[in-house]
Amino acid sequence: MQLESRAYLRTALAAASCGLLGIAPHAMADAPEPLQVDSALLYYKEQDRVNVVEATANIKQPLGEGEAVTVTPTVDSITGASPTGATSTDKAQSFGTDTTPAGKLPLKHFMDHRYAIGLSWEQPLDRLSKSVLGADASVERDYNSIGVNGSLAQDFNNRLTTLSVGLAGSLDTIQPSGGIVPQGLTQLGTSSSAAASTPTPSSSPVFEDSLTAVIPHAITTASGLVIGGGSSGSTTSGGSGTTGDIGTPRQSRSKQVIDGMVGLTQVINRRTLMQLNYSLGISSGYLTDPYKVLSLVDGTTGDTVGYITELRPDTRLRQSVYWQTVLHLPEDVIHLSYRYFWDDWGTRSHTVDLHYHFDLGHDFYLEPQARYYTQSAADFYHHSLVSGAPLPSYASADYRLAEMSSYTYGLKLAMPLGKDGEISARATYMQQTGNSHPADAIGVQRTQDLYPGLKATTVQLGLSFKL
Amino acid sequence: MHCERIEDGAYWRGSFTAMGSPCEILIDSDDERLANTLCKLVRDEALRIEHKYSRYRVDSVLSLINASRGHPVTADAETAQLLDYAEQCHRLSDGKFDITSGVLRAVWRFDGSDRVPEAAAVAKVLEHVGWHKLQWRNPVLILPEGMELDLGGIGKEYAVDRCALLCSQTAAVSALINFGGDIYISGPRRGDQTWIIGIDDPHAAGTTGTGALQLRRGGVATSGDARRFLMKDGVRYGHILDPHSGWPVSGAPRSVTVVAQTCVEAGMLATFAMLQGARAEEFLREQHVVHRCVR
Amino acid sequence: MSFSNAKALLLIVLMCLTLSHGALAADTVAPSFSLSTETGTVKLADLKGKVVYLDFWASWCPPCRKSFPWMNEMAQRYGQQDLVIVAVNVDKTRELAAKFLHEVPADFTVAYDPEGKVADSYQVQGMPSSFIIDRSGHIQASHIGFREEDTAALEGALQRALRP
Amino acid sequence: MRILTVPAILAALLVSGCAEVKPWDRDLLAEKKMQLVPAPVDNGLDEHIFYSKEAASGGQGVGGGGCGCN
Repeated sequence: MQLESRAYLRTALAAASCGLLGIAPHAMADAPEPLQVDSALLYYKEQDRVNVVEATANIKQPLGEGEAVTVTPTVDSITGASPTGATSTDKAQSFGTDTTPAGKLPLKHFMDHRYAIGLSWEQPLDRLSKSVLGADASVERDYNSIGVNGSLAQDFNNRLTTLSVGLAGSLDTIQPSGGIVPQGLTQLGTSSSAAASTPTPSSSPVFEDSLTAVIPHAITTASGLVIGGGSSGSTTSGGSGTTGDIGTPRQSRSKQVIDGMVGLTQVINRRTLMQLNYSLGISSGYLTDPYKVLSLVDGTTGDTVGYITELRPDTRLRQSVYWQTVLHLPEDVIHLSYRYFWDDWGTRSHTVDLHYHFDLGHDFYLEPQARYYTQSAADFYHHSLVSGAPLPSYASADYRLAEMSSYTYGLKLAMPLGKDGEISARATYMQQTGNSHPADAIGVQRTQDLYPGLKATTVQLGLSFKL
Repeated sequence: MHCERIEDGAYWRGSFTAMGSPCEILIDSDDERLANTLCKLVRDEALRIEHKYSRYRVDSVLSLINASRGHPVTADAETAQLLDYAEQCHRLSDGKFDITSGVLRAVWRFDGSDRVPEAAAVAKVLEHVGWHKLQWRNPVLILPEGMELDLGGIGKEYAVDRCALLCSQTAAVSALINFGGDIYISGPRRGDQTWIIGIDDPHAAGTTGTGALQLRRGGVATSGDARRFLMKDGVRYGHILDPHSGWPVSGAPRSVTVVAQTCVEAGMLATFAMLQGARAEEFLREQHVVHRCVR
Repeated sequence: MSFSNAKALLLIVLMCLTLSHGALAADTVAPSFSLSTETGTVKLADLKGKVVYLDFWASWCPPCRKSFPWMNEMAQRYGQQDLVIVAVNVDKTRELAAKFLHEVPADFTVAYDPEGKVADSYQVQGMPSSFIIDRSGHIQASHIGFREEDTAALEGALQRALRP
Repeated sequence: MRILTVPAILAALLVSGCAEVKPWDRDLLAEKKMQLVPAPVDNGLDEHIFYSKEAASGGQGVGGGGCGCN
């Protein structure tokens, strides 16, 4: 007679017997540990721009003695419009089928779905140390990523000190929708590139459909001059272009990212824990955003006379020092962290994040959050370029590389669900502000807001339970 | 009902007979009035359960079910819970624990004689054995004609746990309830002392030979009874029957005693162990329970 | 990261390693104690001649939850052979211990040491920690943590200590 | 780089300041809300948003899904 697997039988029989008597079963030494699921649904909404709906879950199966496997599936769908990099000007601008009215920031509508899966295996090596090995993969319409990571944590000094080291690598491939990876720093719509140094593309960029890359194929400039539809280009109307010649494979680029970290966690006293991490990251390969451009403006009037594709360096060395402290007040707990980040693109940033955990008793808690972030501009950030002036070696108008600061305020309310579960609701508001009127603005640019900034709100529902 | 003070043990003892076994309740208290209340409470509950589920009483719920001749019967809440439990144990034991196997007693009488039944006779009775042959969708049970339910493996242990529950709801006092060897201890005695339980040695029926158990809490049950067996041509046939074959389980120990959180669970683990036959000891070790296995 | 800073960081960490020191060594006399229990007090002196499995636990310590069923089994298996299990709870309040004991019952003596005085006298290094004290009151073995794979060795040590 | 002397000093302070917290005094530290990352899922979602809206990223841990939202 083959009885059910031993551990399962004992637990099932104990549960059945207690069920018959209406009492709770006692914990058993070798009862199989339950599956732990922490899931969340996030709705992220920017003002006039991008909306993201993301569902994710950490599904952890303990294997006994501290060993566990965790699977993290994630699905998100991104819709809306994101800045093209071009600045607003006092005249209408048209990008393919999209026309941006005067004074408005040119945006490009798009939609995308991202499917990601993460796997991690945590294993104790001995009583005082454990290792975590993981792999992850994510797929989008125009971006795939696969990665591996590993970390080791060793306790010292009666477990008051923990030294951890971690390493992660990922290989990402970018396949811009539209099938073409644009040549950097190349003026749009003209067969001759403004910068003699960069080779002329064989044919002007041609685009797939309304979801195509932001690069227009025919522009009516402020002065009514039509640029585009160059000698070789076949202008397509209605934005339903063809992907170059039928059958040519979609162009793609790849980038490699390696991140390392050394961390020290120290118990300061019965109520205080501190952590200090130093991280180093090297990204290499295609780091440019294929969809972003810069406006070319007239040196005196500041009128937009054309657009040029952005180009970023193909390496980036990132470093950061991260410090966090957790302080247990009589009832509540404070989480405070500071991060200083710097890279060889010239960006310097400070981040302060504060969470105050109000313990309302019986596992109910309220957690307000306040985060302040500020960064300096990357060396090659330009809100726009002067037409005819010598081109820099790299240039990008991506607002995420500009000098800016952002405030985020959040509030989370959580309550217990059954014996081991939790249900929570969380909302945050983020506002980014930058230099709307830089000193080097020319002529009509002075009347424009060259850094419109960003306002975003999130609403998140969380559900944790044990199976 | 007889309730007396046991001076040397410093506890009160109530004793009565129910379910065909000697029953007793030991109460670790000096409060005579409380002892009497608990003794009466336990006796009433034991008799209630006996009247409700005894095969021998024509008006019992079990007899009504057994006489339903295939007509649907709606079970009350308590009976429904017991049937659910029996079904779960049937599944967990891969069909070896089956409360419809009671009818096999018609051909098997374990009186120490050598009257082992003919295979044909066993096969005939086997037609009325098999949980899968009845229909149980809580709360409605349809029992085909000729089949009978027998709560032998559950009834007494359930009564012990029920009585213990009623006692602990009435008074926070340590009590030991013993219905014919099925025992539940509600908690440590005063001064954090344990109750000591002797285990019958089947070889010498009635004397406590195989060492005692010291317990502060939990259920104890014994499966297997030295006095019920058949002996033919030098082969001993134990009284634990395999419902699939209708024959005694080969190589089963004479008796198995198990300690678990409740008496019902201890009894079922003991029964499962007996049904494992020769593998009984290995099964019990895997379950990480305290047990005594006597061959 | 310049070399000098890296060296400084590592030096500090290594310095920290030396701070830790072991629990009471074997064969030392077990420090005496008198602690309150649910129904009275337990004194090590009263347990002379018996083998004592002294365990320090807390409600907030996950491995402790796993050790109780095993200690129950040991109490029932070796109870008659003079094994006494004393589980010393170091929670700051009795409610926390009571909630734990409701879910994970103990078939052995539970004692309370909220200030950790006895834990300190035994120089407990981690939670849970256990000590096997032989019949003459000497510590025969000590163990930190509790894992399923430790139980065989622990039971072996108990049997050796129990051998008359 | 001079900038790194700050973390080195911080580390020194951090580690040398450690009062010997006895194992039985770690009840508060064992609480879920005292963990460095008490809500990993919330943390992951936040990291994803900030990674795609700011130049800086990471610092707290290593690894975890690449995303094209650069």
